[in-house]
Amino acid sequence: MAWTREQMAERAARQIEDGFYVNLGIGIPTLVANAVPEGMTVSFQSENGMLGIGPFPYEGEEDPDLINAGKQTITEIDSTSYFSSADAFGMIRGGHMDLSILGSMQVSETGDIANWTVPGKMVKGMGGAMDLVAGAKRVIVIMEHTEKSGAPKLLSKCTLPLTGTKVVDMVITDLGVFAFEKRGGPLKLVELAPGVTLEDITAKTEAKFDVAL
Amino acid sequence: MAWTREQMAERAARQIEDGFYVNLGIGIPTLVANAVPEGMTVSFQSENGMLGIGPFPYEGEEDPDLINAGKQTITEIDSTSYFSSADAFGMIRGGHMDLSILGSMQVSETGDIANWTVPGKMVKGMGGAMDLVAGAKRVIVIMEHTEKSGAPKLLSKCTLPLTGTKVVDMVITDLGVFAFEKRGGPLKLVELAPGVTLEDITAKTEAKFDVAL
Amino acid sequence: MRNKVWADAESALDGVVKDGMVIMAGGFGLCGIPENIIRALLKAGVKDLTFISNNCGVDDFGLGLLLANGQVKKMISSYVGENKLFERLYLDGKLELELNPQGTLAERIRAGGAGIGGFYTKTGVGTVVAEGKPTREFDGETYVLETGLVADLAIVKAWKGDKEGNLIYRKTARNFNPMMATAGKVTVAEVEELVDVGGLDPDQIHTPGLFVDRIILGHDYEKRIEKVTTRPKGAATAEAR
Amino acid sequence: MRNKVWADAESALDGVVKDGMVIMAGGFGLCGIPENIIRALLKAGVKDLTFISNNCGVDDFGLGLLLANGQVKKMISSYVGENKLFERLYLDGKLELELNPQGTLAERIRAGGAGIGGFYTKTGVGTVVAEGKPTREFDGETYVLETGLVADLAIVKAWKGDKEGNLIYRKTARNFNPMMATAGKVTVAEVEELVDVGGLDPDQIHTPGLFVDRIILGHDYEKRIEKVTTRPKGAATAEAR
Repeated sequence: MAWTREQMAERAARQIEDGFYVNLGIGIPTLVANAVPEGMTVSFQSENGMLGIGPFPYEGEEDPDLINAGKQTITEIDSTSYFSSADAFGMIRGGHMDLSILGSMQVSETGDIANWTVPGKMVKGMGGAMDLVAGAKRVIVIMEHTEKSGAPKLLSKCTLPLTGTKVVDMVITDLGVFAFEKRGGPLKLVELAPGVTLEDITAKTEAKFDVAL
Repeated sequence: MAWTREQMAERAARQIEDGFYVNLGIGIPTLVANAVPEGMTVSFQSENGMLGIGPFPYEGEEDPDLINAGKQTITEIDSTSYFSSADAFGMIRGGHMDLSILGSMQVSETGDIANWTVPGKMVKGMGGAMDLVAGAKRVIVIMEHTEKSGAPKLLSKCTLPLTGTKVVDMVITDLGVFAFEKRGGPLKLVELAPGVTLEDITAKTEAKFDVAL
Repeated sequence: MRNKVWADAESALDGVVKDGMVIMAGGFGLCGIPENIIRALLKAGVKDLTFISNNCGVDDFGLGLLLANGQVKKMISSYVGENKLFERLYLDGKLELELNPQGTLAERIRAGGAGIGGFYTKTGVGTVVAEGKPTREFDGETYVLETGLVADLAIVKAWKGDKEGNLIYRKTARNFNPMMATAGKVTVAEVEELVDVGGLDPDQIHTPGLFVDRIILGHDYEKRIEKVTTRPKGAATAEAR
Repeated sequence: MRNKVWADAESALDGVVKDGMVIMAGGFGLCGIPENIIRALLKAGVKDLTFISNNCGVDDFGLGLLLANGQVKKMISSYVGENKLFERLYLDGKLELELNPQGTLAERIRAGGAGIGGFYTKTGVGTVVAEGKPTREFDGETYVLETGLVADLAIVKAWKGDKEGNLIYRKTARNFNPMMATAGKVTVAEVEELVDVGGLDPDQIHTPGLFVDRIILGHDYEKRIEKVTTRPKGAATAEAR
């Protein structure tokens, strides 16, 4: 029984430590904010220029001058600070973010990540993804284990244009959790979703991995 | 009859245009602020992190958090803004200062300047001088025409360690005014102090110069 | 006497804009964009413009208006995915596009304004972004060289400004505006509130007036929101993003 | 729960300082220096320190106190001309000195904090500062490569701070403090006023709390002035500098 989106987000939230500064990508990673254990102080950054993100505003209280990197309306909290996008990426590039959690299309067994474009389809742009994977102290990817077609997304080598090389520390899919012993590999399977067998996950994974359940 | 320090400063002030942003070095350049013609809006920058410098404070009203680059107590004015030293030098290096007026020990006929150290004597450091000569749109030097020994300071080539190369636009001494047609030369004598003859100034100048009085 | 205040965006652009120029435009998505100046550019009708801007607005707002009017030749951006017209023009070969990582774009603009010719970043190493660019090792890690960016004109939006051009931004509407203000050969700013010199706290000015050549009091701000996300009154206060 | 507030400078340095470490110290001259933390370093007695600081205080104040106490091995500065003891130690070969142009020093620190491995500047080209360093042409002009600087510890002084470590500086006491706060592996801040989280305007924070690991409320500030320059009451209001 594979994990739901919420369960994947909860599993990622368990990697967050008290006091962490964290940047969350769009999609499933957004759900991680709701899964942070009570009693922890965790600050979320938005790379357009904000640290300390609050909940969505109440209906009718949206402020057009207050949006996150996904362009959604948000609110500020007591600890919030605002700064320029240059300063926001100085924070990211300078290694001051404890953790970046992103979605992805592909991850390789050496920790390469491809999550910004599919050639032949429209080029939307990489936004801040390349900066985040190059700069954050730890990078966790949350993604479905396979394409809708069933094609694996954890590959020996990414086939899509890369976002960064040897940057991923952990991959959480609906089927299990993989960790890189150190940046660049080797890749290890460290946890299976309930009801998922080693045979299941091996059949759906192209990347070579050690088993350390 | 050579110019006094105040007259040199006044001559330099005539190079300032309405609306200019100006950085003044210590020594004679400081006097330029008092010589700006009435009715002009001129803003002075201090490279420690301030734009819009007011007069010295009244006795007893000194603020230790408010000093200029010469570490003197000053005051703010209505248009003042404060910023970090990195931002202050971003302004300078980025070519946003219309004019930098500095003292110097030597200037060469190609516009090199040496004004920060004398080998064998104590090394004090260059402070912001190298940034200012490299970054300001125009660089004016105010200095005595010769050493106390009578040795010329306008030279064919500087003998002291350089602050910058091909950066000086104008040199104002107690004997006259020299301008560089463009950065790097040629050097032209454009004005004599009252009572100073071409023969006088030629005898006291090692640098080759054209005469354009 | 120095005078930087102009009556409106149209007059502030007078003598400044021309065909083929490179313009930096502040804003992230539709947040903190210079709405008045964009309208004036539309009216001025200048063509073959290159815009350096993180995004390109949406189909019917922001820089999307200039795109629809055929005034844009090239975009230097990090993300242009909110705009269907953009997609069509690009696929038809009618629009050039240079994509930069968002942090690299922000830093290139800062570098341009601060007289930094180029800088080394780890962002993009090993990707298409680094292709053809020099690399260098620092402390055993590979960095790629990116160059500073400047523009013929920078158009920025602030919250408050004074008549000297000192600017204060509000919340995340700050974004790219402060760096762009430093990197335009000419910088034109629009503000929601224009005060006399002395009306702003000198410790709290985000952009010193030196960077601003012309300033106008904007009007009729629409401040359109791209994605309204809310919670019902009385809902739990879970973090959102 | 994250707790960054420490009782005093001595306890805030506990477990953080050791012999031979590299420390960035904020301040310009004696303006905006972390007086309390400097006193605590004196008490801690750690030796062979390398300081990255624009100046080295004066003989009996600021970093000069640590110099007099034999704790300083090396200075990376732009100007050290206010200090006779410095001169004697340097000439006796008991002190190493690396001089940087002031703007290059400020930018190297910013680069270190912002993950920029190196940057190209025109400052110092053709001078002793550029000797042995790579150069590169941008738009026909020569630039020299300077590298980013980081430190084991950054000690900074702000005016107001909150318990999350958000900082606001006052007037020209800001100087090098904001960049240094970003470039220390550990950053300890002291403030004149410490408020609860929520007590500072989020738009007006100069240093986001993320950069500050430990914060203390300072006391007994002397705030010595190096050069008191005044005009008599009733004097003309000529510009000064």
